[in-house]
Amino acid sequence: MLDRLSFPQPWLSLILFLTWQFLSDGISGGSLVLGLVLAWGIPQLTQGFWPERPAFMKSWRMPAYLLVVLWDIVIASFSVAKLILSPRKPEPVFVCYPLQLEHPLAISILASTISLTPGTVSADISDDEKMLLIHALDARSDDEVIDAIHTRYEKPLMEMFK
Amino acid sequence: MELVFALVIGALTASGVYLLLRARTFPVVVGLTLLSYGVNLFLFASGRLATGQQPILGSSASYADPLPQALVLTAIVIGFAMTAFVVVLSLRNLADNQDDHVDGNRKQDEDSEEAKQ
Amino acid sequence: MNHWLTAPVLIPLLGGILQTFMGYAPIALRRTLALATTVLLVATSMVLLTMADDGSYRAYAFGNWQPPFGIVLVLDRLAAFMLVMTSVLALLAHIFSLGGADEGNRQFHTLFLFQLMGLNIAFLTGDLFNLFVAFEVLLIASYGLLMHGGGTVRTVPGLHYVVLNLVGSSLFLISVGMIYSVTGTLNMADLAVKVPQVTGENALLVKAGGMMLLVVFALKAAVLPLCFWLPKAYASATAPVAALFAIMTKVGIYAIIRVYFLVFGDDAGELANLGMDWLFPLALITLAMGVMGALGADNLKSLTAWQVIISVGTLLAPIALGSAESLSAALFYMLSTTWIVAGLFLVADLVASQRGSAGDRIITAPMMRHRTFLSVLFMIGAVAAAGLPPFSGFFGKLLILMSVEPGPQMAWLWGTILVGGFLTLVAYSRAGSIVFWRTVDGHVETARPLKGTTAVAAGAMIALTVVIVAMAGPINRYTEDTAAQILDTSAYIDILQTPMVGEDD
Amino acid sequence: MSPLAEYTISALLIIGGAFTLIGAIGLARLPDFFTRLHGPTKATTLGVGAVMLSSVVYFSSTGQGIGISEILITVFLFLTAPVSANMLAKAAMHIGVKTMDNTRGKPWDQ
Amino acid sequence: MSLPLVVFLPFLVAIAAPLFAQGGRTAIAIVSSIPAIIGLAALFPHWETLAGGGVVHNSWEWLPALGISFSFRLDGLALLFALLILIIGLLIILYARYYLKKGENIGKFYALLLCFKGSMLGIVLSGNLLLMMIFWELTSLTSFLLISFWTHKQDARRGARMALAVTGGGGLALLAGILIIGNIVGSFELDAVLAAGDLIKNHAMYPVALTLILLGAFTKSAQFPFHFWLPHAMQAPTPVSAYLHSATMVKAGVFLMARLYPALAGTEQWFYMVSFTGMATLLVGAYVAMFKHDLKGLLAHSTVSHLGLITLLFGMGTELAAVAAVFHVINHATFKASLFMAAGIIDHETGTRDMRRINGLWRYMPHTATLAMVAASSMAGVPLLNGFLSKEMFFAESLQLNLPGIWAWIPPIVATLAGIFAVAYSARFVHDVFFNGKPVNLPIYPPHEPPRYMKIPVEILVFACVMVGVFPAYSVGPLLYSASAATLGGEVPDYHLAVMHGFNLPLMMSFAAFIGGLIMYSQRQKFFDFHARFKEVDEKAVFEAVVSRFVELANRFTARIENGSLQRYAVLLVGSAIVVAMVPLATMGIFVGENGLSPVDWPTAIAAAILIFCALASAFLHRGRFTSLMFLSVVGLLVALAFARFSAPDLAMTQLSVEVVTMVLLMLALFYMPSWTPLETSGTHRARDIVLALLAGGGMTLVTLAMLTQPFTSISEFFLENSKTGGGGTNVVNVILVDFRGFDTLGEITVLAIAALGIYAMLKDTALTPPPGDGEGHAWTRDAYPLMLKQIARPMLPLALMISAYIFLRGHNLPGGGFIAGLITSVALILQYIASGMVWTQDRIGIKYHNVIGLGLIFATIAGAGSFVYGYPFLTTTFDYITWPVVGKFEVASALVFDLGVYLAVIGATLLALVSIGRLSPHSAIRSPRENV
Amino acid sequence: MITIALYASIAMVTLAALLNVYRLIQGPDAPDRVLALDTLYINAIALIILLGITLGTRMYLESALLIAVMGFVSTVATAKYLKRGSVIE
Repeated sequence: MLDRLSFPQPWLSLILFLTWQFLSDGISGGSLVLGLVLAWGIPQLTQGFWPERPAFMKSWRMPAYLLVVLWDIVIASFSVAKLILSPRKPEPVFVCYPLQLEHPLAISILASTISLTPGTVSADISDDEKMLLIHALDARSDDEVIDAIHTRYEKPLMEMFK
Repeated sequence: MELVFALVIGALTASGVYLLLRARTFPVVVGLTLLSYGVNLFLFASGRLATGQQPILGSSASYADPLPQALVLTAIVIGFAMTAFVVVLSLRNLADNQDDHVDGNRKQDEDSEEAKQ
Repeated sequence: MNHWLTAPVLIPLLGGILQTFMGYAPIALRRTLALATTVLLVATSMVLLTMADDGSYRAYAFGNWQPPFGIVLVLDRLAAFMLVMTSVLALLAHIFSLGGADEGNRQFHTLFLFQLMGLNIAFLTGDLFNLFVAFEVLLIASYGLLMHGGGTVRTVPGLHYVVLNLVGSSLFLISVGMIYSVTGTLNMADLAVKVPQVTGENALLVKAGGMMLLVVFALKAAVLPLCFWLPKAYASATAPVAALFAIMTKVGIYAIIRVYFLVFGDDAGELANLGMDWLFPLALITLAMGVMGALGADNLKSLTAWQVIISVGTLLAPIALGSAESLSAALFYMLSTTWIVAGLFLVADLVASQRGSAGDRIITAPMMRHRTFLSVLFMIGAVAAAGLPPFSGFFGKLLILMSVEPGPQMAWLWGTILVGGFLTLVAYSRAGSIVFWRTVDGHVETARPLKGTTAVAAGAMIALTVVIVAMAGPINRYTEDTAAQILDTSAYIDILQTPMVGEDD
Repeated sequence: MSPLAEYTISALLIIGGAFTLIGAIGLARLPDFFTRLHGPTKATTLGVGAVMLSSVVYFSSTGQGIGISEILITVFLFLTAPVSANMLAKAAMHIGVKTMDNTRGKPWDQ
Repeated sequence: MSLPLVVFLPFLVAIAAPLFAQGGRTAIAIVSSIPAIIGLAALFPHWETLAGGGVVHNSWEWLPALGISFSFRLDGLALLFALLILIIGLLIILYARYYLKKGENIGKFYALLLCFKGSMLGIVLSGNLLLMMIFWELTSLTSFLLISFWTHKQDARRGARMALAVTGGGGLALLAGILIIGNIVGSFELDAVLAAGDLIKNHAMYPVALTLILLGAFTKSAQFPFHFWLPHAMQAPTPVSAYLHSATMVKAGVFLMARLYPALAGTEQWFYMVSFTGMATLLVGAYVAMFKHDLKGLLAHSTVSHLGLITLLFGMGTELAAVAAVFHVINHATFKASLFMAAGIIDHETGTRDMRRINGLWRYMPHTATLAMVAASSMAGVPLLNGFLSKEMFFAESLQLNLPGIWAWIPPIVATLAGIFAVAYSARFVHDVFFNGKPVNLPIYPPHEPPRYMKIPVEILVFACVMVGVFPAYSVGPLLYSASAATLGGEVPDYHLAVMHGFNLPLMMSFAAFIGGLIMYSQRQKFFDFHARFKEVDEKAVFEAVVSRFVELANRFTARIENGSLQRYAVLLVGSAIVVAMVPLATMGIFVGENGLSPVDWPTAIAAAILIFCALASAFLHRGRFTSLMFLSVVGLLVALAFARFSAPDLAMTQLSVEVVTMVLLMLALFYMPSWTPLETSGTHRARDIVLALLAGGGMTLVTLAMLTQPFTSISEFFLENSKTGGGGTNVVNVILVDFRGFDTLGEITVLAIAALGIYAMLKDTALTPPPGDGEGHAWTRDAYPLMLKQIARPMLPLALMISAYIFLRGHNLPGGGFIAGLITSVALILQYIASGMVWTQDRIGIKYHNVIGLGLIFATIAGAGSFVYGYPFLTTTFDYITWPVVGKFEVASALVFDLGVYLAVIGATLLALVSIGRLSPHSAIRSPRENV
Repeated sequence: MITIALYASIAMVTLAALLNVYRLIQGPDAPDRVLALDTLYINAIALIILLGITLGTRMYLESALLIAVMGFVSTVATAKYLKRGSVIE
């Protein structure tokens, strides 16, 4: 299994290497060497667990997407907080969201994003991976939710996973 | 604080003992787990309570007693092994007796005894 | 430092690890290696015995840490005695298991060796918490061994055994906590130094802990009212396992001797002779209960299992009295009864294999094939177990009877042991005459021919009782020395001054 | 410690505590399972994130280095909270927990 | 060393004898006679010494601690008995040669007979009481086997067990008695004991010892009320009966009384106990013998009666009586052995022993009849035969007793009465069997004389009867004298052995007995009718019933106590712990130590309140299992927090990881189990359990409170000081685990490994059917591996591996270590199993967990054993700081290798355990050819 | 000031934990309880971090990290148990 001196998942290796530098207090020769070893070894060990390699075609778009999501999380939290604290009863709705994304990882990322952002939780993904069931805490209509998600999250993701 | 801690241990022990005396395997397992929590806390407490004095040299001015901590760590691991075993044993009991009573399938026994007479 | 002391621990450990790797190796190879391990163990324990017989304490400090800080193994006469007793028994039980009892799953030898490792640690350790760990090692292995062999009969007894022992483990930890919380130490020698100085409320704490520890040991030793898990569990275990289990109760007794004579001995101040006044009557009641059970037993294995309880009672009564003579007598009897009981378990299994569906139940069945051989073995075992001459049980009991000082205790002890012996004799003669003599016409279809290995192992196990008689003089001399050594706690305490490697230079 | 750091830390602590509490209030108060699901996934996650951040600032300002562990914790939380929510929602739909009366749409059959 | 030879030779030959069984009956009989012949030859040279009142000793040390030595001692008494045993034994061997049929297991028979003979010789020749005791019990055992020789006969088995129970049990009493004697005297050597008669008799324990010893003697020699075993021992082959009941087994009891006569006799207790027992036995045996239709039954009861007579004589306590007793031992042995053999011949030739059928044999076997009639006459006490002589002496002695008033009449009357019965049953034996019409319905008809040689033993014995009867002084005089001297301890009274002592009262009594007996016999039908009114008690049935009743009682008692209820056992265990701890704790009460209580901080108190609440909730809501589990989970979490709160980061982490794995484990198990616990314990039981629980909890609270507030010092200072310098790490807990107390850790991972292997083994062939849906009736979903979970779980694996590497590496200096790291890795892998299933994950892991476990243990062991090379003890760690280019300075510690072992063992064990359970699931189609697990 | 904020924060988180426990008891359904437990895990993370800040030590951060990982696995396993029965199959 450890027959290749390669990095089967360079992105993962990079992430691991960087994280290791943070984990070990301060960058030193030792942490660099160890980080390298881990960045090489762990993907070698775990590559079997990634049967289809994620097709990060445009990975540089990721940070921007993450920032958007982060901002939305903050906003989401405030809005949910408001709702929780207000005496008004929420008007929840189950929304069936038609997926255009195809890659399972992309779908998962989208679903996660939905869960973390304003008033929506992705409750289920259909067996054929074409539909997403979303529970919105307080929404006026289905379409509003679908549109918002599509424009804000699914499109960037689609671009990334082309 | 000591009283609070003592009450916690007492509650864990009491609950553990009560569950231990139930007639089905599952509560007994849960009881054993609770009991072992209580016991671990107790053993831990035998080194007395200390706040912010983790026995990592250099991280604090004085240190909590490290020995009970090491003992408890060993006890936790051993307790885990034992719990795992007893859980599996209760599964085996279920498989063999079609019942999760701690004494096996009591009804069956009675039937066979009647048959004997 | 004498590395021999680690041999009884490391040999089975390495053997067990080897077996873990060899799950799919040919069974012949695994058997050979496993047996080699056990043989080696017998050899080393003999070496240790000769070593220990000079009467000195040898300490082995793991990690080269001065006791009481590190864990020490301590070899003295008592430990060596237990080692030899165990390894000889284990060897024969192991040989017996090669007759087919080790088949069924691939873990038998692994568990067997690990169990020996646990036992040996328990006998050698000089640290209270390490004793707990040793108990756990030998218990968990025994749980696995008990469940070995498939079928549904052992599940419920196994469950009871496991659950009760888990509670016992919890109690052990609580006791350790109580004792540590006052004395601040875990090393037994150090405890022997510190416990006598404990006073006031602290003494009460240690006392409560010590008493609970006694409950734990009594559970392992199967003293009434904590003995009821034993008969069914032992009777349902496969024969070599049951034979090995003959040691298990002795571990409890060993622990009582070790801890209570050393830490709570005569010199322990406020805590002197803790719990011994409880132990004596309980031991006698245990004996009586065992006799009742033996009389009512409906198969040979449970008869033997109750014999285990009888011997526990017989052993603990003199131990509770605590004189050098009674200790020595108890040790002598322990050797004898352990081996005999193990042998009886093996014989019961052979009998069961010859009688088809009747098994070892005490009922009429067609005549078995190897009746003469088996009945002779059973007879010898029964005579020895009931404590009749000319076999070792008689001498053990005789020593015990003679070791008591005149007084009410003597009356109780003599009465119980003698009447108990008489009733045991009745039980054995009834069982034996029904099983071996009361036959009906017909043939047992499923009788397997006796295998050489099993026959030899069972025969040798039973024959040990004759060996004990033949060597009664030296053995008795050894147990007397052992008792003297146990009672001289100050020598044990000296292990705290054992020099570490590199200190002298 | 600079006053700025002190203010930041205090603010973050308060925010963190407040959001955690609000999440819990939501969990306690909201009428059905699916609405309650929103509390922890958002408010609590953010609350813990804020506490985490304060910890980062605190330890870096006391000169004990940048704590990457906190970041790692946050990453983990953000990674896992949606999955937990998803799994729980699936479980709830499977069991068929009651939804509040004014819920539009229907959960799927499991 | 001739005495041990005499004793042990039979045993040696017994081992060899079965080998000659192939050679036929003659061969084995010849071989079996060797020990007796050699024995006689070996004893003969000592006669000179003994006749002069001397004693022969042969001894060497055996078990000085027990006071047992191989000490053999020959004096007149021993010689007398040894001769009886050897000579009659020889005759029996010859007799048995013809008695046993061809197909029988003659090897076993002769071997047992020889063992028995050796044991008997051992009893009489032992010079040490404990040694004698050993042989004593050996006779019980060997006789047990001899009586049950025909094991297929139920009566034989029962008779044998009864004999063993009574004589073996009596033996134990005897043992106790002997031990007391030994205690009083300070030695078990016979010489010392015999010399210490006064010391013994004046000792406070004398009555106890006497009672116990007599119990042994009485059971062995079948004294009333222990006589019942003897007639049933008749189920043995006749040679055995002849041997056991004439010269040996039963005589052992008599021998004991004779042997210890100087040490014990002569007191009031002795007199009353022995003589009254003897008297009762004498009468009862004689009475019953009269009414037995079984030939051997009659003889057996007559044996009982004669033993009573001998006992009575010993009990009288006069010296002359003792002489008479010894004399009667000889006489009884000769005539009874010959009678038994004759009975055996009759049985052999007619096929029955029922005297109602055997009649008129005179016509068929006159030779045998003559012999039997002479012997029977001796038994009846007919003059000119040896039985008459000793009986006369007995009658004479019965008149000499100094009993007050009317009591003085009792012994002579009893004696005469017994004489009447003796004459009657002897007459019956003779008349019924040999005359009295024709045989009725014999199984073998017509009977004829037995083989020539079968009669020789009888002839010899009958000849002896006559010789002694006519020439007592010349035939047995010297032997009797020497034996009596030995019995009495030197002083022999004047006595005169003669056929006639003139017309005196004893002769009158004999005469009366003779006439009375004949009358009684002629009127026997009336007596039979009278006797028939009483229901015959079958002692065997009674014994059997008593034993079965006892067994049943024991069984019921055991079943009641050991009722197979874990709840009962657990209550006992917990209860015991509470009871023993209660005593000191009650003294202590609520105690707050010197350190006092520290202030409470509210968040901790609230957390504690939650913990307490959840613990109680999980107990009281335990019937809903899932809910209970949730509360348990909270408790686990809060315990971890408590560890963190009170300065134990390592523990917090360990507790957390273990808790999660436990939770998964419990859930795995719960899948197969009912989701609700039925309410089946009764209210009182629950109340009892609650009380116990509260006591346990309360006790623990008290202890904890006292403990936490008491000051203490511990050995831990050492660890804190040496952790860095000696162990090379700043995380003291970790250094303790891998260094100071590394051996504990080795044991701990072994436990883990064993548990996993045991679990694996236990589940190998277990089949469980899971419920089709959950407790509320929802069927399980089809969706086994949700997409999101799958997708998120996969990137978590490398991340988790890195974290575990981090935790592992820092463990020596900061919280962490191999154990926690191992659990993190395990949990990460478990997540893969949960998310993607067994097959998928297993295919990707591709290593056997067994090997991981083994590897872990190997690493730990090797790390420990490395120090051997340098001569340091096991588990001595070493560490050093190394500077490499680029890497810089870093620490290398052997403890890290040890920790790596821990890491691997934990992973292997945890996963093996969980996967073994997971494999039970019907969905997991993991049946790949090379099994990974 | 930090001290006050710290106490306030701890108080709020503790209160939150209490509310979670309320939900845990109240139910009404199993998923509610699991959700409450999951939230409790997250609260525990916060509590440990706060403890670390109070004590001024980073020794406990890894415990928090562990809760994040372990709590998730526990929740997932429980949820899977609820809907699928067998956790590992």
